[in-house]
Amino acid sequence: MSVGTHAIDIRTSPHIKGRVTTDTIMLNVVYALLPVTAFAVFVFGLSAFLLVIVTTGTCVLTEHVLCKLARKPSTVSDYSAVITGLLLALTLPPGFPLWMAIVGSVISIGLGKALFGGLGMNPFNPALVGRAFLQAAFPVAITTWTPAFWPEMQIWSTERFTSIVLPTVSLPFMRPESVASFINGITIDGFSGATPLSRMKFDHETTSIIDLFVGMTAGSTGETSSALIILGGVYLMARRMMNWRIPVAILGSATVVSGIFYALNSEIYPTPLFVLFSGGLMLGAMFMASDMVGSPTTPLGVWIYGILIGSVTVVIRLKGGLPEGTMYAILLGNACTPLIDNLTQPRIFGARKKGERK
Amino acid sequence: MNAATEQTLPMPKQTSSAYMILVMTAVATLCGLLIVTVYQATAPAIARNQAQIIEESVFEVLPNATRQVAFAVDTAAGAVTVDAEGQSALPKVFAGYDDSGALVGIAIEAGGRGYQDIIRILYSYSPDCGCIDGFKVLDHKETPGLGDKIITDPDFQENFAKLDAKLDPATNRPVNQIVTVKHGTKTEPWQIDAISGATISSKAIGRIMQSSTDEMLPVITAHLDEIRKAGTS
Amino acid sequence: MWLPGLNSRKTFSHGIHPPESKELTQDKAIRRLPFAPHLIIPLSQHTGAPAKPIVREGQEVARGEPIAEPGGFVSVPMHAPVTGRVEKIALARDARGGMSPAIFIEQYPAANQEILYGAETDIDSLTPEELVKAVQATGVVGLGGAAFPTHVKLALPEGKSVDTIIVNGCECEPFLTTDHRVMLEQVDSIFKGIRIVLRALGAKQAIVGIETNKMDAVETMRAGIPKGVPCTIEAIEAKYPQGAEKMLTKALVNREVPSGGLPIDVGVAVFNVATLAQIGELMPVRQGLIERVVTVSGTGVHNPGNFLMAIGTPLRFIMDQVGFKERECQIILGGPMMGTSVGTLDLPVTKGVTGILAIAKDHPLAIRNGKVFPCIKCGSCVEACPMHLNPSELGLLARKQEYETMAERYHLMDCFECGCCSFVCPSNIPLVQYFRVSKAINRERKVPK
Amino acid sequence: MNSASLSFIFIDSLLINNLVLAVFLGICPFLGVSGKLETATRMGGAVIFVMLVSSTLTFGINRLLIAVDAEYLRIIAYIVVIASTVQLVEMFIKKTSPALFRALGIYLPLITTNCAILGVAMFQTFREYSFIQSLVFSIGSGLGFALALVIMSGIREQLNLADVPNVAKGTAIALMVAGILSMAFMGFAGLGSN
Amino acid sequence: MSKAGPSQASIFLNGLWKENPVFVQVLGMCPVLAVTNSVRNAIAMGLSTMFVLVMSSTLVSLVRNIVPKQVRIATYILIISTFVTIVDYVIKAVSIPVYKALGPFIALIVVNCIILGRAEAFASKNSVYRSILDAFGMGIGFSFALLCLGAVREILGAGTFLGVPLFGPYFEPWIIFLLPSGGFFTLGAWLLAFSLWKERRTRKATLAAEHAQELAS
Repeated sequence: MSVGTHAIDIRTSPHIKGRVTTDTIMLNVVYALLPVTAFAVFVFGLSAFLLVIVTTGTCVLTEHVLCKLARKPSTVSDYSAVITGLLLALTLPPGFPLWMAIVGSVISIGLGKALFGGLGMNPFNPALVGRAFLQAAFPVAITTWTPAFWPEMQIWSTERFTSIVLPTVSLPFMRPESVASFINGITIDGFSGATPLSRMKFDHETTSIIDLFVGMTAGSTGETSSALIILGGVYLMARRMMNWRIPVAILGSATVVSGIFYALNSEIYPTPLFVLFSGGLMLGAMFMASDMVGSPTTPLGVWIYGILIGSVTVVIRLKGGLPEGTMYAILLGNACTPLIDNLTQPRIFGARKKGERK
Repeated sequence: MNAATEQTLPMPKQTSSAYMILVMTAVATLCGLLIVTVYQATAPAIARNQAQIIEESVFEVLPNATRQVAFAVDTAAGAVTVDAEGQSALPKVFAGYDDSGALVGIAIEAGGRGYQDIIRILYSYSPDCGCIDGFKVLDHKETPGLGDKIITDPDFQENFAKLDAKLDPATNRPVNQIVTVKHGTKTEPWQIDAISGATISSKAIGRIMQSSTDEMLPVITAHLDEIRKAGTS
Repeated sequence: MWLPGLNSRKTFSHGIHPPESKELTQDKAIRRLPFAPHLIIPLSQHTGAPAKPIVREGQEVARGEPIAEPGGFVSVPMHAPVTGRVEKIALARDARGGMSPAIFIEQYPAANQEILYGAETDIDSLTPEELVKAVQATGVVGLGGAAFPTHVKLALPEGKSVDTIIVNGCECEPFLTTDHRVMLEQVDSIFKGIRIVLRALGAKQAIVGIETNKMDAVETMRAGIPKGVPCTIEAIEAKYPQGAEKMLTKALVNREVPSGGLPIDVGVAVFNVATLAQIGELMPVRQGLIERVVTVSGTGVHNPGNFLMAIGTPLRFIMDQVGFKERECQIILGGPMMGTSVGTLDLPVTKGVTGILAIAKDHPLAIRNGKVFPCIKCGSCVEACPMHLNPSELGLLARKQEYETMAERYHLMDCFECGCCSFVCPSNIPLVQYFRVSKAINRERKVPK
Repeated sequence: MNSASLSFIFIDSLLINNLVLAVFLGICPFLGVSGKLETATRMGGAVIFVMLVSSTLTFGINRLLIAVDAEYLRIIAYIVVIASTVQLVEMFIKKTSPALFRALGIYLPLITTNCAILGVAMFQTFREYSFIQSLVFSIGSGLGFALALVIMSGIREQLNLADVPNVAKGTAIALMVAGILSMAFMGFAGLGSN
Repeated sequence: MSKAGPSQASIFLNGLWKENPVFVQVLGMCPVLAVTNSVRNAIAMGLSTMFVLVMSSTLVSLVRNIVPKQVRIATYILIISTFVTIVDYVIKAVSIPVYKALGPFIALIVVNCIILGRAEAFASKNSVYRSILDAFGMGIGFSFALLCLGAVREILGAGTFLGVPLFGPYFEPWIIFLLPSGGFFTLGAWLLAFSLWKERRTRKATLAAEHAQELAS
């Protein structure tokens, strides 16, 4: 819009601008994710580290290549691809085959974002599109969990940093067993650390809230430690780079709905605290549902969106066939965002109230 | 249909309604003729196919049987009647007999909710050992590669080689409820060892079997003599 | 967030808190700037019809002498700001980048610049109609920046009435401190002005709204309320755009000016403090408006301050006086949020100029030719827009040239270009600029019908 | 005979096996009428209504055909019933409620070629639902169709403002969105099974 | 119709490629998506549709001069549903598993817009021979599209083609392609590929035209 050609610059008002820019927001989200990522590498070892590197790298590379193919300037520098890559890694199980992670990253960026026109245009959270694709495509691999601090909760053992969980290195387009067929004497079946949610769902075993809060459990790479996720979320909220209403609405409604279930039958249903701190709810609420692009822009709409996600998550967890529903709930929330936005357009200043005549 | 389409079309004067009715009748007659012909021509093949499918399944779960008879089980009235024509709307069981006419086992059809949709199964019950000794999934929509392991997983099939379903002679109810347990934790003969990673579908099978045995077995056991007799007649 | 009960300070909802940058000048008392050797008095310094010159080229004029008469009802006369000679009546560059007619006056350096025009009047003896005429004769317009002829506001349209006068002492734009200084230094004139306006409109009370970042002004004004003037001073939250008529009305009397309407539709008239100070000062002596207080500030000047200067003083002269750093700068007439950026220093100060800002390119808030990112629908603009519009959606629509949808479904025409959305937008999207263009296109499209 | 519970049939047809997103019925109107939210809402309403009426009628027709042993006429009978239902519904609404007619009118003829209507009739016959079950099934399916249609139209309205690459514009991007929606609905699988 | 109509070959090829009912006209989406999770089902559906298409086109063309305008559509629907019923029974007689896999979608051939569309747009105005040619073209085009989808979905989704394993025992199938969402994605991807190919061709053509123009000038 600037038409400045003189020594003195001219443009139209306003002439000053807030200092927060999109790339700084994105960069700060990356910062907020770092503690979670670091903890994940500490808990799950080398496999988790490789997973993070591979997804992030692939996402950035895909974004760059697709921009070039579309003959547009590369948008890698806005860090949004980095976030997508990180989030994707954090939602996958540690020890997930790397080739599948690459597939997921390409889907995330290609299908989830570039196809809609890039940053800001995607109706769905790209990382979750990739995640959902992988969940549907490779249901076995994505539900094969590695126990925390393997082997067997030895926190200070270095084994996990020097060796790799086998599925990680399965041959491209092949099942993890393929590796065993090439290297004699290796068996795969060693790990089957069930997540707190699947233990709850299928065996009605609860996990201690402390373990859940700190992250001493099996689960997706980055979802285990609620404490660090909350830390990252609070950092973003404090810097006003996240709409605090979304996590509050999601976690609040999840607490209320699971509280109702718990009150109805405390034998079958877990406590609201368990629901809050287990699985991907915390990570989803803080970092994925609150993704600005896929969430409503209106203040009222944001509450509706959050409550929708929170309650659908709990209903899927407690009444559905799957142990976890956060991903589906958020995708559903994303899908409903345009409708919510449409229905909750704010009443403009000075608009006549209903029934009021001029 | 006539009425339906005429509404939307303008009525030019030149065509008389008699002519239109004539044409429609002619076309309809032609169509009716075609359909009836095809129906007649294919009816035997279809009946054969359908019978074959049931028979094949029954013989699959009762490998020693050479002959089968269908029964309709009325659980409410506690009655079992021969239903060779398949006319009854009641749940069906198929008794299998060997060449000598001795009862080999009873194949029972059951169904219930799986992960994605209804799962329909056929399992065989051996009254002699009071156990389930055969199992086949007839119809399902479980996730390929995951839930459909209930068909492909040999370890899971192994559960049904001899699954305890004894009835308490006093109450005529199953002594132990069939139940699916976590993979690798099966300790009792009435437990089904779940497939690792496909717990949802495994549990569904357990639930279907449990409710079916609960309902059907007491009635069947009560009428075992009639069923045995049908084999020799 | 505004929570009723928790936050008792009066305000409106939404809006932004840009860094105020007022510390540069707020403590500097008003100083008179020397008269420039050459002055340019544009004939259209106000909203409405341009004034008509009543002097010839070469004619000598005395300070305060009328040199142009109103071109209609919505128009005001011009007065000679200095004693000197009319050089020419010709086209001069204006702030919008075009050319418009102006009277060029050469100052007599030897003259003592005394104001010889005017007459003492007992204002209380005038009827409201006479007051309107008298106010028009002073040439006073809205000095807060709008430059809307004040007397028009005093002439009540048929069927409307005003019960409350709102006096705008907010000065919510960053950098500007003229109103602040006026409130500290010209309390008596302000109250004189308030009395005149109250009488002209027959209003029952006046409320002065002053932002909390000027508590000294609140104190001074409170202490200065003369007996018999039904006036209260309210401290209201320092927030941009608190000084917008509609926002201020909402904050002080909790009335919402209807969409497309004026404050008078809810029985309110809004006047800027500086305007009232001028009315209070000029009316009793029946003189014309020839000078005003202007904040000269910004990181591009050596000696920022608040200066009383003759209308028509060229910017170049002012910059010489305060010391222009000659760095790469942006020169803004008015505040940084809604002011006009100018490309030349050969422009005069007009009646509506509240400030002259030179913002150096390296100022942390200056707009760099930064990258424009796509809208990430963060909703910051929605939470900033004081009119409760949805700038995000409007911006997306503007990109796709859906101008009619913008106006029909998203109330484009209610946007008053306060700039909040552009200010907060992290993606650097020039939203206000989009809207300005869209409005213009919609107006053009409507004309042929 | 089918013993499925009514709540299961409802949840199943509405969410788990959503008519459009899992069973692929009514794809044409789903892609064709989902451009605008308002149109989609009205189309959804019209479909729910017609589905309910036609499903009731076809249930009766099927009973009749079975009684007279003429099941081979089922397809012909169903399509005739549906076509006339739509016509009758149109006339009926026109007479009784001009407002409703204005809202639904132009969508009614389109519904004749909506395979969802015939599909629901065929499915309820296939699964041997009872009358009440058929009723619940048709309501669930209709709502499911409307839900998918309305969500889809919301997204597509938003996509009009996005920079979708030219090659993907139109049907291709709509199919991709439908695919993602279909993935999202997979989360409902097994709902209410425990 | 006019005697100087399109040549027979072009009538046939039209449906196969240029006016492909699925990729170009985007018609009959429901069966295209629903029954293409295996090549076998895709072929069965393609053949069934083609049979109904050819037979009904033939009959429609035969009676085109007898049937009055007012009952045209009604007659066509009658004819089409007759042949659909026939297909229904024939498939049931041939193979119950195929019948179960296609399920109600056999009946839904009735409302496949391609069939009524061709009957109305072509067969009702053309000679029997030309109508058959057209129907075959469209039918093969439709089957081809189904096969395209079925092949991708079965190869990726199960690692097999017509049930024959392709990649050895360790292949990890992409199960999503057997699921509904995979159907949407595959069709979307095919459409995308088609329009990419078209775009490239038009770009080449315009480049060539510009080049020719430059040479000429």
